Amino acid sequence: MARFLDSDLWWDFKHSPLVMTSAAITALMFLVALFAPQVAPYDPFDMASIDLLDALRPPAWAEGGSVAYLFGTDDQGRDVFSTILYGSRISLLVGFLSVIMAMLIGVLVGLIAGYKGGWLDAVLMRIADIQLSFPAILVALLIDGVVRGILPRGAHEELAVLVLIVAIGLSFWVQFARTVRGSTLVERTKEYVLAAQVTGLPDTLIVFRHILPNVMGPVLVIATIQLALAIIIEATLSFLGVGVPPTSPSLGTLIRIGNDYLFSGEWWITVFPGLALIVLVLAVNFLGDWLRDALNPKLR
Amino acid sequence: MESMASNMQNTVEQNAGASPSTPLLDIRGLTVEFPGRRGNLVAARDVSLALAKGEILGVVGESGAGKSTIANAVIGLLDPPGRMASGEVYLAGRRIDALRLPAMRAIRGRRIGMIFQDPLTSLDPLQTIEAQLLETITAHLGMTESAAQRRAVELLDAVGIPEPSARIKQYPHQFSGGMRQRAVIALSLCAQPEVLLADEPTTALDVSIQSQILDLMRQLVRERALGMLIITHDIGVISEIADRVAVMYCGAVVETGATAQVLARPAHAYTKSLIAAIPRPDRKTARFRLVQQHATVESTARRLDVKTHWLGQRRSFDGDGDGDGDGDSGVDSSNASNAALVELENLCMRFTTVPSVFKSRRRYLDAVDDVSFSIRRGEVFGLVGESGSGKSTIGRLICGIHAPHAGRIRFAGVPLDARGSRRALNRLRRQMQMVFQDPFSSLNGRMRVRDIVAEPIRFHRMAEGAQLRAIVLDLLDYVGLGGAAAPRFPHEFSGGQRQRISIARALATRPRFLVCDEPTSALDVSIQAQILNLLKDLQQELGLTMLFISHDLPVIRQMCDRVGVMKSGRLREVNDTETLFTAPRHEYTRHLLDLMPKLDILSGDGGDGDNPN
Amino acid sequence: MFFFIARRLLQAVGVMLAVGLIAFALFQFVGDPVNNMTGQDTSLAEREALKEELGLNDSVFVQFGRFIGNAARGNFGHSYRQRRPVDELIWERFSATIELSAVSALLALLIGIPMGVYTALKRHSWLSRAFMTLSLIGVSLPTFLIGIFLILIFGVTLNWLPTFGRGEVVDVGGWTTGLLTLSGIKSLILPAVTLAVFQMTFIVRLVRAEMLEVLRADYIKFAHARGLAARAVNFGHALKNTLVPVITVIGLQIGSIVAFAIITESVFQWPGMGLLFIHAIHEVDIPVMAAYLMLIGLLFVIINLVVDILYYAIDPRLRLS
Amino acid sequence: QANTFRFAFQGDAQSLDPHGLNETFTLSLLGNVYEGLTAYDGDLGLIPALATAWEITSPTTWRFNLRRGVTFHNGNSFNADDVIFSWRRMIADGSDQKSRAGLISAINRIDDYTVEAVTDAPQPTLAREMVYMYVMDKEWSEANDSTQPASPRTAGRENAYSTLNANGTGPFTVTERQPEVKTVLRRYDNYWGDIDSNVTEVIFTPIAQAATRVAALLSAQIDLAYPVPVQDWNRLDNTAGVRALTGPEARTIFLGMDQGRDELLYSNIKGKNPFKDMRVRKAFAHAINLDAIKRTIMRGASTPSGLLWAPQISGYRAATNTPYEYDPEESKRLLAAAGYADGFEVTMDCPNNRYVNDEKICQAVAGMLARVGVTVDLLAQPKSKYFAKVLAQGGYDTSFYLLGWTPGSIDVYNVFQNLLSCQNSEQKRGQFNLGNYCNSEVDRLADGIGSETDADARQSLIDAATRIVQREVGYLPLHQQPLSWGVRDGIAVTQRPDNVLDLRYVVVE
Ligand SMILES: Nc1ncnc2c1ncn2[C@@H]1O[C@H](COP(=O)(O)OP(=O)(O)OP(=O)(O)O)[C@@H](O)[C@H]1O
Ligand SMILES: Nc1ncnc2c1ncn2[C@@H]1O[C@H](COP(=O)(O)OP(=O)(O)OP(=O)(O)O)[C@@H](O)[C@H]1O
Ligand SMILES: [Mg+2]
Ligand SMILES: [Mg+2]
Repeated sequence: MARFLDSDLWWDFKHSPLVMTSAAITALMFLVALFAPQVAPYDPFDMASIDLLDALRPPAWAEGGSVAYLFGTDDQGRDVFSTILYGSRISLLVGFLSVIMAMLIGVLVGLIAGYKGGWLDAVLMRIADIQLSFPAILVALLIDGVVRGILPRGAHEELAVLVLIVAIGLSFWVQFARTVRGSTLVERTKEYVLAAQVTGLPDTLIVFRHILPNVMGPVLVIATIQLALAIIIEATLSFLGVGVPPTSPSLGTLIRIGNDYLFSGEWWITVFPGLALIVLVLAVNFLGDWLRDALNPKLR
Repeated sequence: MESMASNMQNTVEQNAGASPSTPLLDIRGLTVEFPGRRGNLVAARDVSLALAKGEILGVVGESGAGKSTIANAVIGLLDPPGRMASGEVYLAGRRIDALRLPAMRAIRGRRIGMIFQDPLTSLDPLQTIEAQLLETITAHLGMTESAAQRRAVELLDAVGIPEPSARIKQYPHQFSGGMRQRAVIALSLCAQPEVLLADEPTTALDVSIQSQILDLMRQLVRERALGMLIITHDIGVISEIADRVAVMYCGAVVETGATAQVLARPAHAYTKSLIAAIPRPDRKTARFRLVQQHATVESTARRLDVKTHWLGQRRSFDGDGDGDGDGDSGVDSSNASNAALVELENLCMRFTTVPSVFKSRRRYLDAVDDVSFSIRRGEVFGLVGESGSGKSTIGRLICGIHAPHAGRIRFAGVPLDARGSRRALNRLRRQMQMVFQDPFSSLNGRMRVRDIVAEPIRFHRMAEGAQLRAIVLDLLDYVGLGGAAAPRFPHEFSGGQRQRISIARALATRPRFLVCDEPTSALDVSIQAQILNLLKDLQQELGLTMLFISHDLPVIRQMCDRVGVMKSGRLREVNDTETLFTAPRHEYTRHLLDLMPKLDILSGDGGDGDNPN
Repeated sequence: MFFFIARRLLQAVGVMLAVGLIAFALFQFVGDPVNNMTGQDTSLAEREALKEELGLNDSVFVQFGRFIGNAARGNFGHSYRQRRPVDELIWERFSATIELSAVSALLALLIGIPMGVYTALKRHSWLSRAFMTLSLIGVSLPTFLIGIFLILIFGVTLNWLPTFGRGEVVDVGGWTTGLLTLSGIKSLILPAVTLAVFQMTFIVRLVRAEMLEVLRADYIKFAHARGLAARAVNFGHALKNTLVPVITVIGLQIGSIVAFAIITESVFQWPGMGLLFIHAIHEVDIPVMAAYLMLIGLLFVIINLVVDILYYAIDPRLRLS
Repeated sequence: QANTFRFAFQGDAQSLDPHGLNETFTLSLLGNVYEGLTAYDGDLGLIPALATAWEITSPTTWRFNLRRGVTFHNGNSFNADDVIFSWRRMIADGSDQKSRAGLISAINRIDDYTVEAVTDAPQPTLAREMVYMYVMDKEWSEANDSTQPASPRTAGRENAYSTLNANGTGPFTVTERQPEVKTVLRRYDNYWGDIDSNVTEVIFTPIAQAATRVAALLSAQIDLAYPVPVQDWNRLDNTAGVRALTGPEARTIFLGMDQGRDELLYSNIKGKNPFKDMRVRKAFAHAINLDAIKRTIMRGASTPSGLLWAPQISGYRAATNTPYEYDPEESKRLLAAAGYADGFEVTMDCPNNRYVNDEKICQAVAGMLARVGVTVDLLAQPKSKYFAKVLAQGGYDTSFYLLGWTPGSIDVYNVFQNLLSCQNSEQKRGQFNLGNYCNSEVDRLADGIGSETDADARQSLIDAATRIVQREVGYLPLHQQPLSWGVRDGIAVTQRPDNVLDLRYVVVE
């Protein structure tokens, strides 16, 4: 910890108000999403607490608004503020878990391919190439489509979040795999690895204890940037109607629903979730961007 | 990159008409700073240097002394955030450090040529040599296309590139390293500059190419009456080429003078220690002499009583039972001292350089080709040879990093191959260790020093808990680092200190055979001397057998009992060190010895110094 | 050169086979096609006959071989939903998507590369800071939101540009194009901009990052040391070297433009393959999904081949051996 | 001069085959190209089309005099053979018009321009059913290998000509057909009739996203869009050059419950079917606040209903139209009495692109039921998947669903036959009675309604049956949804209560 506080990274961080703001926003949105049930004034997933008669209230400060509903209510009488909190929760959940999944797969594949080399490397990297030719959104759509076909009718909706995580995760692993493989190829020939080999350490130990910590830097950068992308993709899929169902809406679903009210004057149904999405993604992107520059010694 | 041009406005045109006595290049009180978050780093402090027409001025000093910084400042290409804090630079009497960018551009290349260190990366890989030459020539000399073309070919010819008119159409990657360095020289000379700044122009090159390049530069300076500033940390290069020499230490010039005088009678303490630390190619010395003030680390080393300490305990590796069995201590004496510990028989190693599904399209490289020799117990066996001759590969084969393609390796009489049980192999493996060349990459930056040292012990279950901790601290003490190093991370240490950590790690398994693969080639001479001393002491104290790999003949001479000479994967000659140096048999050996800088002018007290301990 | 191209082609075939396998697996995973083809009153015997006729009783390998064989001839069977040959369906939509993607790609490249170069060269100017901030916002905005807001502003509020469809198209030798009519071009603007924004900001950032790396290279420093003009260094040396790594990524990026067109097409009701595909997903129309997949695969392979050849043309290091 | 009329709908006609799919929009678009023997005018009044006159010659025999001098778009002339051929085609495999055509047991050719339709039982509304029994050209169909209906649902192996080509007798011909992209119709110059429309070319584009559709209308790229979201009416009316065209639709939206199975397919209650308990159905009825749905989701534009048919439907009587009262306390009491004091879980199937705000209604219903303790899992899907699941071809795979119904014949018998009779696939009855609400008394009364020709007697049969269904809570009627079109000024259209856009009435200024 002391080492961290003393590091250039931390110094850099402290001297960039923009980055600190982004970090604060990200942290805030995370916390708020995490503690949505505690923070949100209402539970939008609890059908019993929603009253249709409260529907379409404008934001608190607008005419006809009520302080009970800060950002107004949607067509079902759900508090927009609460739905945003719960929606971010789902967006972040999907984003996080899918990136972690992609990271696990990618790092593992990258380490194996880079360390073992040979035909295994060739095969894994060809698979990665093929995967890379199918952009995330397409892979996610396809997996979603296939799952719709395989799962019994109705089950899909329940598993929607899981399907999204798997779909996005599966489409993201390549970035990690390629980067890790690249770094592993470099690390593998470094003498500390040779030293470990001379000591007689088994490969698994070398890979996980020695190489892995040394290739994690870029992985973290990618993870941040992918997180932002995953959140967008989840929103996009939900917008296209193949994401999470509207009864437990994510930010994307909220925007899709609100979209129907764009012309009728109930702008708050779509604008606030839209802003929340943009602010969240922007903050995460800012962090990732900064981290990438900060961790790249050549850019100093 | 042009930071310096902007922060100095006073373009004073003093000394307009340069008198014959004014130096060609005059650096006065130059101070360069790198502002960083931990304050200003002063890379050059009040440096004054003068260079005359037709003169070669050598700048020496250890790594980080500020040598490159000076050259970069002269030409106005300090890396950001570097800036000239004070000082003036005059070219033929005219001040140039405050020039605006366009004026500076007119000087760069045209009046001051610059050669950067690495010939492999100084050329744009996407353009032909011709294109790069032509654009420089036309930019400065305003020649017609065809005239410039002619000149370009002439230049290549002048720097000794064969068939220049054909070669000029080629891309950099089609040139060898030496040819690329020549092309870089041609590029820096193509606009006929008056001053040439050469920043370590030969470090990446082979000894034989190095001597050719140095010859070339000397010849060019004489012919064209250039003034040349050559930066290096290689005293050998200086002694061969420089008329005068400036010694830098910590950003300041500590001594200037004629080469012969500085090398033979160094005045400043740093220069003295530097010169004392240079391995003597001409005779063998017991230890390197270290000037006290620059060798503080050495004195902190705690001598352990290896007879009683864990490190020396139970060091019996012979016999059939488990290696840790009998409590026989110290140097193993059971066998005759001239019995072989390591034997290589017809060892071959072939790498696939171009993999392909089709056998016919695959390309191979025989890195080690039918090599046989043996290393006796307790002896230091040296392996020399030019870069790429297969030295490291042999070391790695013995340590099991590569599996040989053919031939066999015997260790203490036991063949090392996959046929043996894993356990048995492991036991043998524990008895050998390796110290690597690059102290920066040979330690895992994410592990604390104590874990790095403890890992082999822990893995082989040789000790644990409190005992392990004590052993690690002892080892660190023993290599002269002290226990305070234990909880720190490698990046907090200097190159020499890191190499000590590497050695401690290698000792951790109580090996009896140590492969040292160019353990000091990345270090400055003074630190090199410390490490070599340490290795020598350890070897004697622990009775280690050593394979010492280097391409540096003087170092080999100081370290080894016997030497093998390698060239292109083959072993050309094996002999006692003294015999080899005094009466080489193989022609290639003779060639190598010829290229070795003579350093005859070195001060006399660099010889058999008294041991500080 | 010959070997180079031949090897690439071989790889391309390999990739297509792999993609084919995935497409084929779709059919295997997603239920019995017979169920999708017959009504509920089709008798068991009829189903069996149909199965036999479709070759569904053959071994998986035979079926895969047949699938690949058919696919190679552009035959992907019939859409479960529209009851028409898939190749016909896709072909109808092909030109719409390709024109949209091509224009977007061009926009993204023509704006993105210069902006990237500028921000790398003038790293600290306020304009490049502005560009970088904009580009960050660009990558953070979901495409569909951009589309919606463009429609609101330029379609509904200002009423300048059409908000849906492709406008008038003309048929030029079997290829329908909207580029030759005024309404076609006007219709193209909003979707193309929407689609280009993300890619453009991506390219800006990519070019900038690579250029910064290159600007730090020794040969750039050496070029400065030779006293070359700034323009010669920045464009003659730095930019060209920047493009080498950038080309691959841009190639991949162009491939993904076609995929991202799905979103744009559904926001703007653009009658392209993406719209077809998203409908197919909604309705689990496997033949269309499979064909689209293969098509994207093919597109990728072609783009890659072009990129490789470009690479070959730009980078002399590859020409050896 | 050339008058082009552009309009957009949320989906496309699924096929150009007139017998392939019995779906309102498909039939409505094709109604401009194909014609039946009879037709509706703008107020759903029955008028002659390909038949000039008809009479009931015996309770089970209808005689139709066919129009002379009518030519199909390809020039072939129309006669009795085409009528018989088309009817045969409608009862063939793959036809989705079987329930209409199946009412007829034979059509006899009297002469070239006279046919006689024979039914098994008296069918007083047969002439109305004829509206959507479109007539195809026998020769054209035979020449193009299209004698069998090509149904998009039973996706086939080869391309059927009739799905992409049309040859009717209607006022418009299809000149360009790009499924899901664009369909262009052109005025048929040799049309037999005299129509209001001055439109020479019609360009139809499906636009799926409501916002895009409305934007297209607002920015004057199209002349008519439907449906427009009810919440956008204000916006349309306040925008110069466009207006919202609204009115009550003859479609009733209702909820149905599976009362047939002994155990619900999608519920946590095992071993019994809560919906078989009348108290549970009643509890549901009292839990739903129709006024709230009307006010918020439908923006006041729906007509809450206690009946499964709308006022426009013949057989409607206002006195019987009493919606269930909103009384959540009563609802909870009933549930407790039925043994579900803690409620239960059930999955609700819902289309999300078929009816006005369909998914939102379902969500609201789910919310209201949640307040009395019933947990509803909502499964909202696009209509094609939804129908494939809940309709007969999906095996009535549902426990609780939302459906909308407009009797094609604009007669209440159609409702009895399809929704209120026990399921009986042989007699083609109760085919859309997805929850199999079944009461033999209602069935008997329905038979009477079908055959009784005296209006008063028939009405009392209807009332009697209505009372039974209402008492037993066989269905949960919600409302009649509004017609919601957006039209540019200068376009005169007639908005038919069955949400059909009949191009015959479109006049461009
Ligand atoms: N861009 C930079 N930013 C910060 N500090 C720098 C930079 N470049 C050089 N320095 C510092 O300036 C000092 C002098 O560096 P310089 O490169 O001149 O040394 P040198 O004598 O050429 O060493 P070497 O023999 O390793 O090339 C070093 O301490 C170095 O860390
Ligand atoms: N893993 C490998 N794969 C392919 N070629 C290799 C590999 N390791 C070494 N080589 C090649 O084998 C040859 C001998 O290499 P080696 O490292 O043993 O030389 P060296 O004598 O130690 O040279 P140096 O003094 O530069 O360290 C070189 O040409 C090298 O390129
Ligand atoms: Mg240097
Ligand atoms: Mg080596």
